[in-house]
Amino acid sequence: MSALMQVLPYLIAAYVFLTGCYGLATSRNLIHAVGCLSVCQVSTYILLLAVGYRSGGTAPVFSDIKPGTRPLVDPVVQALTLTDIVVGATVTALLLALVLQIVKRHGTLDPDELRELRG
Amino acid sequence: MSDALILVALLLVAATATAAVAQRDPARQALVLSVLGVFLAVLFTVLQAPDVGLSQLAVGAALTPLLIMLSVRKIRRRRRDRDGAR
Amino acid sequence: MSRRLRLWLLAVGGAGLAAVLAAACLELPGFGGRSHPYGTRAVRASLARHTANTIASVNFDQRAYDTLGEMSILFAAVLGCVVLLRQARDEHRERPRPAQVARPVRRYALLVVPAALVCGLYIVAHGQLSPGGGFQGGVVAATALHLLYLGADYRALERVRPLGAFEATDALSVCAYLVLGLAGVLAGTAFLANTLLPYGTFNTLSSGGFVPLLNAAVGMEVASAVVVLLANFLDQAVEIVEEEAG
Amino acid sequence: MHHLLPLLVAVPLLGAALLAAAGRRLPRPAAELTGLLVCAATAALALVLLLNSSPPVVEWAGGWVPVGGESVGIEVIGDGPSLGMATLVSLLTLSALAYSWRYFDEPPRGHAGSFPALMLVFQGAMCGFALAGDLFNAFVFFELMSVVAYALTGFRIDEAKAVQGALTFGVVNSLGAYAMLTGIGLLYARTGELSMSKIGRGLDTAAGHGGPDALVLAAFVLVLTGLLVKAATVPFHFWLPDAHAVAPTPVCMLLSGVMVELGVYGVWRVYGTVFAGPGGIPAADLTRALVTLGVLTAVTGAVMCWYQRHIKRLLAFSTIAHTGLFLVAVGVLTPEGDDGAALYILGHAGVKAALFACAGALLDRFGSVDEHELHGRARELRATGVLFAVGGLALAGLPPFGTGLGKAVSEEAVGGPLTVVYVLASAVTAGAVLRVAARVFLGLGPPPEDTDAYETSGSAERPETSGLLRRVPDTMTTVPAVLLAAALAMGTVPGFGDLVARSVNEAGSGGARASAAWTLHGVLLGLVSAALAVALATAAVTRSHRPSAPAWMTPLRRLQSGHVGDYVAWLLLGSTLLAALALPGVLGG
Repeated sequence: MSALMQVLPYLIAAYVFLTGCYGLATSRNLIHAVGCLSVCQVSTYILLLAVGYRSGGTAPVFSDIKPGTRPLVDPVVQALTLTDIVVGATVTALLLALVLQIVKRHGTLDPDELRELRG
Repeated sequence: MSDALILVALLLVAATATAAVAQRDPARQALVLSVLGVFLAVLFTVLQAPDVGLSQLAVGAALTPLLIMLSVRKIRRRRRDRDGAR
Repeated sequence: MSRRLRLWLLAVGGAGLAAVLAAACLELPGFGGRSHPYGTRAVRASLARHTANTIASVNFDQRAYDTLGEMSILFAAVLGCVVLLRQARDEHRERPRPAQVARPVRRYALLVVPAALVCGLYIVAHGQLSPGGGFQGGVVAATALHLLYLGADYRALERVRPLGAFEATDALSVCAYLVLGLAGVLAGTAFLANTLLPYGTFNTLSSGGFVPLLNAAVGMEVASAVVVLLANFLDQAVEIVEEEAG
Repeated sequence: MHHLLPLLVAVPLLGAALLAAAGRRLPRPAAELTGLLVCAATAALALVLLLNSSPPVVEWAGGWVPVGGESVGIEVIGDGPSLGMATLVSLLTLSALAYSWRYFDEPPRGHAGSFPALMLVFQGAMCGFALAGDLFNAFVFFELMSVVAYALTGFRIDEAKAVQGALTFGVVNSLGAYAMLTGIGLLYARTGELSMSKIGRGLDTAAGHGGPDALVLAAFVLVLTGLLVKAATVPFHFWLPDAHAVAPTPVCMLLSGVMVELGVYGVWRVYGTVFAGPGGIPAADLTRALVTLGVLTAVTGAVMCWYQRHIKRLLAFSTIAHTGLFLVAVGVLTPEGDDGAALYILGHAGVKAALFACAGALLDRFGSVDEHELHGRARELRATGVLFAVGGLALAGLPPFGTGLGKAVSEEAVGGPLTVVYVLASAVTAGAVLRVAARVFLGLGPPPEDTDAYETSGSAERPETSGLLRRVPDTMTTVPAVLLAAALAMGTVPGFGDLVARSVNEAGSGGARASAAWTLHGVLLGLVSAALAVALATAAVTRSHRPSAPAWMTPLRRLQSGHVGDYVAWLLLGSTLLAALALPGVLGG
């Protein structure tokens, strides 16, 4: 395996996180911002699964392979990522619900135009 | 072989994630996020995580974009009602 | 704060964090490494309890307490969305007009809905054997139901979707999960201990002790939670209308 | 006994699920009564477990007791601090529920049970976080408490400010949580473990004799970013005033009284278990990071607090200032510091919740929480006024309140010039509270004039009850009175301080023992703070013109812009700052 491939998945996870943050900070539309937040979260999936990967490994599901015959990838990170995905979807739903109420009460989606709380 | 697949999937994910951030229109962003969900599902499958791939497909490619689309629709309808009333 | 200043802050903060993250990535054990102590133990524990899908074993047996938290997150978010998307003081509901749907679309949807529902149930039921489980199957089943919106119209969907029943199911599945967990405490072992039922034959539907039961509870919870969630957003998009601002 | 630990999470969740299931049929009093009973039962259980927590117990969820030192299960910790936090959470939730007894206007139609249900989930989540001995489990409960808190903050969807504050809260805290998860991923990559103690040992083994490297630093920064966002440390603090000022009052009591403090507790727990070893972050670096950020937080919070007119926002900033003080006490890494922080957190929870409760009474009686608008209008609310003023004095650390004891022990622990920060921060925040008390409840001084400053006013707020109250119900004065009495008891009951100190030191601090009792020094400093607070309030009230913020304040105020993009940028900058502060140890190692 090339030296680049040894770190590339991690670097991509970091890149995705920072890209999401950039989008979040510069967003002009709150729905877009919520989308960017879910991009940030994608980076955690990539990182976790990359950490648990094993070259030449297979999924630890024994319905069609015999235990002990093949190297296995780490099942724990997969379980963590599953949890993470559900968390992400629920947070997105809740934040979108809040965005809908913001539009109703403030009449705008642009964070630059929300001027109720400051100072 | 599998390394090459992983590499391709990773690059696709990175590119789509960038596109999802760069696409400032929420409705289109929802579509890009949906594509991102599919690529992630592919990546997870080649990383030997079919469980995660499946749920990413269900949640990331379908549910989340659907919620975003519904929110966009609500807001558009609201604007239309407002404009119509004026 | 001005846009320029924010960009500067972002650039400094982002660059710093990027440097920290990049340095950390270089120190990480190489991608595809062999050492996964927890993972190896988890596989052993899963096999000892006759659960073919190790991920299901981690989710519903070894780290079932995490899954309780995750379920509660979903439950709380649904409750939160119901509260946040309730009809406000200055809103009313408008019945949507019956929609005309092209016949091919209708036929396609009516064909796909049952198939997708069965598919979802299958994924739930085989959670401890093959990839899939309560989460994935639940989401598939719930999303499938909403194809009806495409195929028929919103009213048809509302008829097959008694929201109160789904909300109650959502809450009761959480109860079921908790009661299964408390059974362990009452039996004198630990909370969420998977020691009360026989572990069954490896690679069959009833293997794994509590795993299929917890998996089913999560499946029901996720399915009804997603239905309620989508219903609330659909209500906003279709039915709830603000009164004209005075 | 230790098998009962997870019940602190399970019982409230079960209550919440039952309430949600029956919510459509249940009449409102029944739903609220159920909520109260479940909450009280959990509180009783927490108290019983707390009294049996010496020596500390550990429970493995799922019965996965370690075999040969290794387990696949989740560790649940039942020691003094964790159960103490769980008890505090439960008692405060109980008082918040009692305060809100039949008090909100319309519960969502057909969902009478949803408010108590959400409060119960919140309680369960905070207990779960306090008890977590597994890093990923801590993340799960961290998210659970955040998710409930967003929903509760935005509960009053008719309020423009409420939904905006809730969204800001949601975005910033979620981002912090993802940073924390990234850190957990890095730690898992290095050690292959999730239990905090095993990660700590794994880091030490991996480091050998080399000390920490960039990975440890990054993991430390990311995990702490998540926790410090929760603890509202400068520059991660911006979400807090926006959220706490707009949340319903009973929710504010919990957010300010205990949720923010759980962030500080998390820092203490994670550092002590994961990063304290030779492979972690050296003590000097942690002290530098936490003391710097803590002092910055205390000063910013105090200054911003002084120049607020929105009473709930003022209280929110005072929470920020006090969190900074807790962080400094934890940061000096001495047993005395831990004891001081623990006592201070306990006392502060009672006092701050009582102050928010009084502010809520103002809101529901007058439909305003604006210091200027309410000038002299609340003379009739004598009981509330007295409670508010007493709360202000307690906030200053007046002996013999529990806050005073905590402050005295912390000051003893940090010593030197940092004592000045304690005295000033508590005096300024308390001075602001007393100034409000004098103006609003006594009508002292000339009415302040409005200027078009860059600020949030608290006028024209919608009361949380259906319509304005004619008189303040008894629950809304009893609850703050009981809370203040509890804060007083913490400082006066002999041996309480030592009890807390013993249970804190048993859990951490490497077995060292310290005593926590009143000293002459501490009493004097407490009196100085209280006197200073009274003097500041008097000066502010008697000055003829409005104490408009000086010019140097304007930039500081403008930072608090309410713009979520700004806050995200600050979050990134904050984690960079944290990395820079902790860097020397890594370079030296």
